[in-house]
Amino acid sequence: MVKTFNDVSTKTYWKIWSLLLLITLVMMLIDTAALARTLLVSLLLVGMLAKASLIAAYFMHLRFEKLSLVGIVTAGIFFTAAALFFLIAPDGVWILKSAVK
Amino acid sequence: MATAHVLEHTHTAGSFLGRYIFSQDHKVIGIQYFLTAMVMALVAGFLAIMMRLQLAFPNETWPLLEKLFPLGMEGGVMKPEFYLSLVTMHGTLMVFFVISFALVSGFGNFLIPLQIGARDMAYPFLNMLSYWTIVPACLLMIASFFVEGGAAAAGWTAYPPLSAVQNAVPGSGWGQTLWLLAMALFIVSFTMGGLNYVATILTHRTQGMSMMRLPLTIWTMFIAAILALLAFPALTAAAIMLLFDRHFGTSFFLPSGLYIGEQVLPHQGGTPLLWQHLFWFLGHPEVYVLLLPALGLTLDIIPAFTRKPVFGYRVTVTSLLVIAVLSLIVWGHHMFVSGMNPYLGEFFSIGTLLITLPSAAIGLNLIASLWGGSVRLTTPMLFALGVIALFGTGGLGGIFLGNAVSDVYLHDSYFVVGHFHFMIGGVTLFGIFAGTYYWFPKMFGRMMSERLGKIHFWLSLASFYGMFLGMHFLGLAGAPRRYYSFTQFSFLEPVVSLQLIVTISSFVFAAAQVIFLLNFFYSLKKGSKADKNPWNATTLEWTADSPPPHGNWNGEVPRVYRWPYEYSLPDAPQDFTPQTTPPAEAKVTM
Amino acid sequence: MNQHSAVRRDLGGLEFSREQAAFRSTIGIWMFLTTVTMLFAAFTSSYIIRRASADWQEIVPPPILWLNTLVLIGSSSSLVLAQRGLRRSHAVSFRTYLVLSCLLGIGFLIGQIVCWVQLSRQGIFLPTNPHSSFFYILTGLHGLHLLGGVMALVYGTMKTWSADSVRMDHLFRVSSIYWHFMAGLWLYILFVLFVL
Amino acid sequence: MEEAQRTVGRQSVTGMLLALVMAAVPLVAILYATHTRLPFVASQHGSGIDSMINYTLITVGVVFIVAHLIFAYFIWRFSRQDRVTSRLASTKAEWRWTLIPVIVMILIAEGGVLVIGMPVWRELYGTAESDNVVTVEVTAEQFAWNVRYPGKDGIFGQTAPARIELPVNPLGVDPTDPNANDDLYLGPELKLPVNKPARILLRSKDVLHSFFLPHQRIKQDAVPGMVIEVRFVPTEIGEFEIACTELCGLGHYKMRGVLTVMPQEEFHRWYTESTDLYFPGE
Ligand code: HEA
Ligand code: HEA
Ligand code: CUA
Ligand SMILES: [Cu+2]
Repeated sequence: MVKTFNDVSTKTYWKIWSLLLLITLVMMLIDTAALARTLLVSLLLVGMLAKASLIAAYFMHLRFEKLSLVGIVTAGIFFTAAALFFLIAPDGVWILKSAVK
Repeated sequence: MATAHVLEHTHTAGSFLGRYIFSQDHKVIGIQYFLTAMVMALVAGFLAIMMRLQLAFPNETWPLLEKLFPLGMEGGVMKPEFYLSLVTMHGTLMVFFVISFALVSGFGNFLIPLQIGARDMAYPFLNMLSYWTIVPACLLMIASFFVEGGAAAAGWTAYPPLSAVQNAVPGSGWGQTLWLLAMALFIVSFTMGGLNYVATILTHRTQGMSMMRLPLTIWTMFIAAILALLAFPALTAAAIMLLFDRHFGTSFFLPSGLYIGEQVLPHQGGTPLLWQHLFWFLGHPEVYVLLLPALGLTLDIIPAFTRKPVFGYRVTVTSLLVIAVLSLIVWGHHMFVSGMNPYLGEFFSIGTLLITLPSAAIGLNLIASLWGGSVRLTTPMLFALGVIALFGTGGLGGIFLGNAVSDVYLHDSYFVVGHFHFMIGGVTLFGIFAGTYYWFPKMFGRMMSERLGKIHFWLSLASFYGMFLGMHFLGLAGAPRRYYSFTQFSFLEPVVSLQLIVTISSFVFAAAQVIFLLNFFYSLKKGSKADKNPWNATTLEWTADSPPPHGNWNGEVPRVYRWPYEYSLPDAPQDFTPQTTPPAEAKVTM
Repeated sequence: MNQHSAVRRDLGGLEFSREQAAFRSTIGIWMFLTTVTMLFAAFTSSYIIRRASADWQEIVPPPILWLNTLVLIGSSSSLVLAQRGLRRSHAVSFRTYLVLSCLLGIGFLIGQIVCWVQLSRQGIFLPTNPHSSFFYILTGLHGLHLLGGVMALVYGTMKTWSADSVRMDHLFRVSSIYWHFMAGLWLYILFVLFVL
Repeated sequence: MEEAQRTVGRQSVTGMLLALVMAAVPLVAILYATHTRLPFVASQHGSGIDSMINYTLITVGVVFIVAHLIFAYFIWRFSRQDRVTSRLASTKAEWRWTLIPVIVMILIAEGGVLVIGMPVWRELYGTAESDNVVTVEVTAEQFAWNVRYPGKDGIFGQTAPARIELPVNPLGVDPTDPNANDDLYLGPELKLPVNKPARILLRSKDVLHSFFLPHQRIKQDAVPGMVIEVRFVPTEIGEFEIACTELCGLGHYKMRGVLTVMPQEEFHRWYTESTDLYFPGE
């Protein structure tokens, strides 16, 4: 049986919300801590992703949308955005390498 | 219920203003777009003719033109910067304000609800808004010719620093700012249109109209709209950054140490290549946004005049989707020699040439659609056949360019100009003509003159080859594009004589378009009355009156029982079986 | 008008039995959010390229940003509660949370302006360095998008006293998707600007 | 209907005509082709580029001709029948036919670039270092080329745009830099020894330009803020033209330079004895 919107109690929302808050706080903490940058970035990335999917899943109640439609739309956006990003990024390095010294 | 509400709204005919000017009826909006495109075509075509005059007769004076452009044509002699404004505005207007308007916005708005069995678009108000957003955009573009410094002159690609620094070229002042603003308006409007197309096609299909029963026109409009939604924001971002670079001192595209106008500019650390990436991330999908609907119209027109289904409906839909996906990851083929990372060059080259596989499959389907048919060479059919030929030629030219190695030599040469005129100026323009002759009866309730139409076709076809086939060979000989004249280099001497052929052909082509316009407006008034289905076609729009009333169908929206290409069905009463024919009357194949 | 009754239709294997208009507005907002996503994806890619240059300087995020973030998340959460009130036909909680959500949204915008003022007091302006350019442009664009959302919310709030519940439901579906997306987008922007 | 869709008799004339035109298109193209020559090749990788172009010309040319002939035949043949003779192929058959264009395109498009193209691309952009190169700096500006050699020490004097002063210091070279003393400056004239790798450091002072050597099959954009390396080996002695192929403003069409390729000894003599110093005063 599919869960519908109304089955989620207020409690769940508060839980999610506090989880989000926690993640934000942790991120702020990490930001100030002197961690190695790569570690930091990857930690924060994980945090972001967790947060984004929580928001997407609950607040935007994607969970209750028709999943395949959402899948197609997000996959499409993701593919395009990733294409743009990953095909431009190598040029950043290259431009730096060939920059006028 | 909200939709019912919308319906009542479009049904109220209202005053003249509400019916023809601020109408929310998709048919009226479609025709408004179409007529706007026509006006812009006249402007952009006129600019092209002026360019051709200069290229063929570099030393002549044109006192008449001086009257029109006293600054650009001082003393009747064209200034180099004015030539560049002509090129820029010709390209921009043609791509965005002629072909996009007529093909995507014009035919799209007119045909989508009619062919899927809807009473209107999903958001009629948004639709009207989208039209009224491009009106100021058109005015801004035209006005830019008359501001200080003249119209934008950095090419339709607007590469910075040329487009970012006021002193770099005269058109880089107000002209470029207006260009950017007009493009921003265009993008806003196109986004509204795209939203509308996607939502309409997904939610407003009539009963029985499954996705695999959609006419190919609708498929191509659908894919084009999604492509536009995905690709256009990149130019929005780029335009915002360029405006900030131009007016607020940021440095997104401007590196340090630029020495322009005898002074060092204060900018730091930006890179012009970024603009190229963003522009072509839009620019390349954009050409398919224009190409696909042209192919869609063609694929719908051909079966009506071969009296048989198109060849390979499923293959075509698949190929269209593959083209759409690939077109998002090949933009770098415009940048092979731009100083981009050479590894990216290899990637983009291989990716670009992958697009030729689905494209060639569509090419084969187009040709094979004739096989075994009873070909009837009416004017729309002639133009549709023209589309096939031009698509083949232009596409095969693309193979030279998609190959990074040959593109080193051919980049920014007239070979490129020839290639893209075949595609973006040939396939699409011929597609528009085919569509116009075919759907004119539905739009206006009258037939266009076949005789004038045929003259229009033959003159256009012949002069088209005269103009743009020759350009490929100019390019092979090395002639660079955006040159004001070809007299400064001795290796270009063999090229000068070819320019004359091109120019003369362009006069013939322009004359042919005058015939078209005469035909159009004459038939509007005097054409023979058309009945509902003059071509004996099967798709839904032919079950509505010509022209269709508000709400498209009196009474109920028809129900669909079959795919749109049911021609010459054995045992059927006629050689065409409309999509609305129930299974009881003729067997359903798809 | 059979066409507009709730019809089952096949759409690439999907079945849609929900009311057509609701589906239509959901599609519309998702398509719009697609373009918004691509807009910010383009900025992100530009950011990556631009970051590689030698003149890159980090600006320090004014602390008020974190407060604003909390306010925005609060607004988002409050909207969820409002929506739940709507579903349960609980008019009082619906209105209260809705108004709260609007207020927090406006609060966020004001907070952003305060943040800009603080930055400019420090002598950090739009063209000061590439990081500040991106900061102003991204927060500015986000703010503009959010302003649109606030206006929709306020409009919706005013309408709660007059419109019928079916229309309300639509309006809220759409504007809440948009609103939550803006909250998510804000976190993404923060991430790009100060973490990446 | 009867009016619009002509009887077979009359329309087969139109069909014949269109078929003829379509069959004639490749003829016209061939005619053009026989009258067009690429400028002759004068560099090593240039023949690689030419063989790429020729491969494509021939293979694509065959597709072009065959497709047009088939197309013409179809128009002619099927505009003469008024009954449909073959209606719908099976979906399977349609997919099978698709193999033909796909295979053809894999062979001529992908195959061409992977087999013939990529080695040439690597030759052009590979970074294989060789000692025996002539290094030249070419700086583009609106609307001229500036050619500078590092001189006997092999090191360029430092440049900075803030020091640009016309006409004495067009590149902004630092006069106090000892490496600058022997820098040679030729304005728009590029001199290179034959059969010796040239390494060109391409720069731009203002906007985008593109360094086009038609005979050497070199085309490379000059991007402000970047130094882009261009490598090639000139193989013919003589004078050649340099053109600009990226829109750079109103003088774009006349941004001309000259490349002189000379025998190695002659180049060497010029290089060591030249008086074309960047700072002639010293
Ligand atoms: C509608 C527009 C359109 C279309 C569809 C295409 C299609 C293609 N284009 Fe084109 N292109 C442009 C518009 C278009 N282009 C424009 C406007 C520019 C210039 C922009 C500027 O710089 O100003 C450009 C520039 C351009 C470049 C950059 C050149 C340069 O600046 O150096 C390249 C390089 O790869 C390229 C490649 C291709 C390829 C591989 C295809 C492929 O998709 C083609 C695939 C098609 C086929 C392979 C044909 C298959 C058909 C058959 C086989 C049937 C044959 C039948 C008969 C002959 C009857 N194009
Ligand atoms: C959509 C595309 C389109 C079309 C149709 C055309 C049409 C023509 N183009 Fe265009 N051209 C471009 C797109 C197009 N062009 C682009 C993108 C560039 C690059 C710009 C740049 O470098 O920045 C370019 C550049 C370009 C150049 C290169 C300039 C240079 O590099 O120096 C030349 C040179 O001859 C040229 C010539 C012509 C000619 C003679 C026509 C003739 O065909 C024109 C004749 C047409 C008419 C007289 C009007 C046509 C139609 C009607 C009146 C009917 C309208 C009806 C409806 C719309 C329903 N064009
Ligand atoms: Cu320099 Cu064009
Ligand atoms: Cu392209």
